[in-house]
This record gives sequence, structure tokens and C-alpha cells, in this order.
Amino acid sequence: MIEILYFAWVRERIGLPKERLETSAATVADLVEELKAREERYAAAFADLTALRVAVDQELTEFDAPLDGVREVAFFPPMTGG
Amino acid sequence: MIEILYFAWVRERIGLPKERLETSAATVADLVEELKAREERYAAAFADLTALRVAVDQELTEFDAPLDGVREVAFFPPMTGG
Amino acid sequence: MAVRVQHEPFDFGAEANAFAAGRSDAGAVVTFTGIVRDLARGDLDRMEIEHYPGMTERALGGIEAEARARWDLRDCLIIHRFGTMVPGDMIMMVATASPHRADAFQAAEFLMDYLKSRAPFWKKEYTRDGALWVDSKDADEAALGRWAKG
Amino acid sequence: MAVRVQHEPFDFGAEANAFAAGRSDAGAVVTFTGIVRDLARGDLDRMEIEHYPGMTERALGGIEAEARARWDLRDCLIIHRFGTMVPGDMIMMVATASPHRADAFQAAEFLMDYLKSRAPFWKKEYTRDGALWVDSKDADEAALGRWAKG
Repeated sequence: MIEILYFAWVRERIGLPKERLETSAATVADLVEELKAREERYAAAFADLTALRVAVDQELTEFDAPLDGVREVAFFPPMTGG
Repeated sequence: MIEILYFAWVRERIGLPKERLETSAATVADLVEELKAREERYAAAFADLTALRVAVDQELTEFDAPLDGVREVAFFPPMTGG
Repeated sequence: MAVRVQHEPFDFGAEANAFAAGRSDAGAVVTFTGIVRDLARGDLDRMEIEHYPGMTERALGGIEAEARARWDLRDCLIIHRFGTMVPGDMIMMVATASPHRADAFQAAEFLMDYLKSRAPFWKKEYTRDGALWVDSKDADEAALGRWAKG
Repeated sequence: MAVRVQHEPFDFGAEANAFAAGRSDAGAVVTFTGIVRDLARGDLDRMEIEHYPGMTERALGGIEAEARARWDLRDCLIIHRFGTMVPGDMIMMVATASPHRADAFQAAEFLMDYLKSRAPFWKKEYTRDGALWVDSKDADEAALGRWAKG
């Protein structure tokens, strides 16, 4: 089971802040394809990956990152702190 | 009459913070020569001009600055504010 | 050395004074404070800042550790709020203390550049006409480039 | 916009808060504070700062005007003390407010670099062994070079 978190407009577009998922996806990119295939709101949220960032177990990473042993994946737009 | 001010170790070496002087010196450098000729303490204070800075009417300037119309000349070491 | 992520307002002056008080080990203290700025057309009703609890503290802690590794810092403070704020409210502050003013300035700029683009905060602006997520700026991403190690 | 040259201590936190309070025109506030640092061998009894009344205010006012001409500043503050101070005492502060954080940082660094080498202050350190005028640093003079106009 992986916990998936969504923030900012990704959260709004998908309509929920987090969910738990049983997945056999090998990488973040595979997971994204699996989510996009589920429902239109996921397809809309993940339409342009260049507009998104991903963190795996709370560390920023790339979409080709492996999911082996991972507990938490988060998707969000570029950060705007400060 | 020109008012001459001394600060920091220049003041200590010459032994007074300011004095008024009637001078026909054309430039700051001429004034320095005039002062050095007066007494040993002036010669000591002005021995190394590279260690000194000069302000004419409260603006930093160079030793070749003219004294025509000037009211105030100040001599001091490099500044150490902040 | 401290990182605080909080909903409540903070007292910038009190934090700055506590940070700098009696610091005879470091002659230079730099602070940066981010304030909610009104929009050009003057109609910002409020700003809401969302964050990623857990990752935020990790990211800020990592950025602070990197700053301490790069510069001669005697102390370092990061405070960042989340939740609802109005124009004029203080969003965040950083403070650095060093024996050298160049170190204090550079470390504070480094903290800000990383915090802007690498700490998981997102701002949403509310006006009478609706709400918009603040876009990230290319300039903020570009600012990180100058800290790349040779 | 203000320049203050004074003998009395100032309250850094209160000044910083007053400077930043409700500033919805400028999202970025940077402060620098200079603190009397003890000597490496820990025996600084006190520091005395001498200045050139009249020229000091002119020089600081000129430096502040130059900073306002170069960067988009909504406000700017310089406070510098003279007289006797002990380790941990605050000597001076600058503060800058801008819509852009790079402007706020650069203007504050510019103010500090000019103030260090172009404002007529001189520091003398007193220890049990005697008193020494603080030497100007080549690095401080060199720091001015980066602000030269092309």
C-alpha cells in the first residue's frame, strides 16, 4: 500500500487530499499512468507533467524514480513559498 | 581662515581635535606640507599619506584637491564603520 | 538553530531581538521577512498558504543544514507560517548570524532562494473575482543556479 | 527613509517591527545589524566609536540616496551609534523594503559596503593591555568594487 498525497491545484482537480492505493507500478511515471487511466479528473490533473513536481517519501525526486519500498508519494505544482 | 579637523589616531598624534588656520596653501597637499613644517607631531601624523584620508567641506576627496573657497578640511585614517 | 512551521502569527521584532541579543560571537546578523503584498490593482482580500506537513520541516531542516555547511554561521532561524493571511501580514522570516557580514548575507539569500522553490508551500490569492494559485516564477528557479557547486 | 546617528542604544526589534509593520506595498524586508564582537582572545573590555558630526549625516544620506536610485526601494533606514559600547551591544542597523527580494538584499549589502568604508566612523578597542584603533580591511575596500557602474 502506498499513500498518495495531492496539494494545491492538483488536490483541487482530483478532489481529495490523499488516498491509499495498492499498486504494482514500478516507477512514479507508471503510477501516474495507472491513475490517469482511472478517471477523467486524474487525466486532467496529470495532463502536463512539466507543470508538476513529485516527492517520494517526502524528498523531491523525478518521475522516473522507483517505487520499491516507498510508503508515500506526493504530487503538486512548483512550490511558491517565502 | 580654514578650519582643520583631525580624527582617530591623527587627532591623538597631533594632540588636538581641530584648529583654525590662515593659509595660502593652494591644495590639500600644500597644506599638509605647511603643517608638517610646523612641528614634529604634525610630521609624524602626516608621515605616510597613503594611510590617511581627507575630506574637504565634508566630502571625501584627494590630496591634490584645491583649497580655494574651502571652509573645512578634515584628516583621518581609513574609516571603520558598520 | 531552529526551524518553525506554524499557523500562528509571529512577532518579527521580538524574534529578531531574541536572535541577536548579546551575540558577542557573531558581529553580523541578517534577517529577511516576507510580507503579504497587495495585488497591483489593490484588491487582494486574503492569501491562503497550504503546505505539506512533515516534508516541510524536513525540507527546511535540510536547507538550513546546507547553509550551515557552506558558511560560517553561529546561528540560523527559519519561521514560516501557513493558513490565512491578509495584506501586510508577515508570512515568514529567516535570520542568520556570522562573524562575517558576507557570510550572513549570502546564507540568508541562499535560505530564501531554496525556500522559495524547494520548500513545499503553495500560495493562493483570493480577490472579489475569485481565487488563483500563485504561479512559480522562472526567476526564482534561476536564482538557485548561482548556488550550484563548481 | 531615515538616517539616524545617535549616542543612545536603539531597540533593534522595535525598529525592525516598525519598519516592516503593515507594509503591503513591499513584500521583502531585509535588515542587517552590526554587533560589538569580542576579540578572539575574549578580552575586549569596550569599544569606542568616534565620528565626524555633520559629515556622518551627509555621507549616510548620500549612500541612502544612491541605494534608492539603484534599486526599487519603498523604504530604507540607517541607524548608527557612536560612543562607548561593550561586547554584545548593537552598533548599527540598516533596513530595506522592496517589492523584490533581490533588490532588498542587494540594497542592504550596498548600504553596508559603503557604510563600512565611506562613512566617517572609527573604532577603537580597549583591552586590559591597552587600546588599539581598528584597522580598515582590504576586503572591505574590495567589496566596494562590485558596485562600480559599468
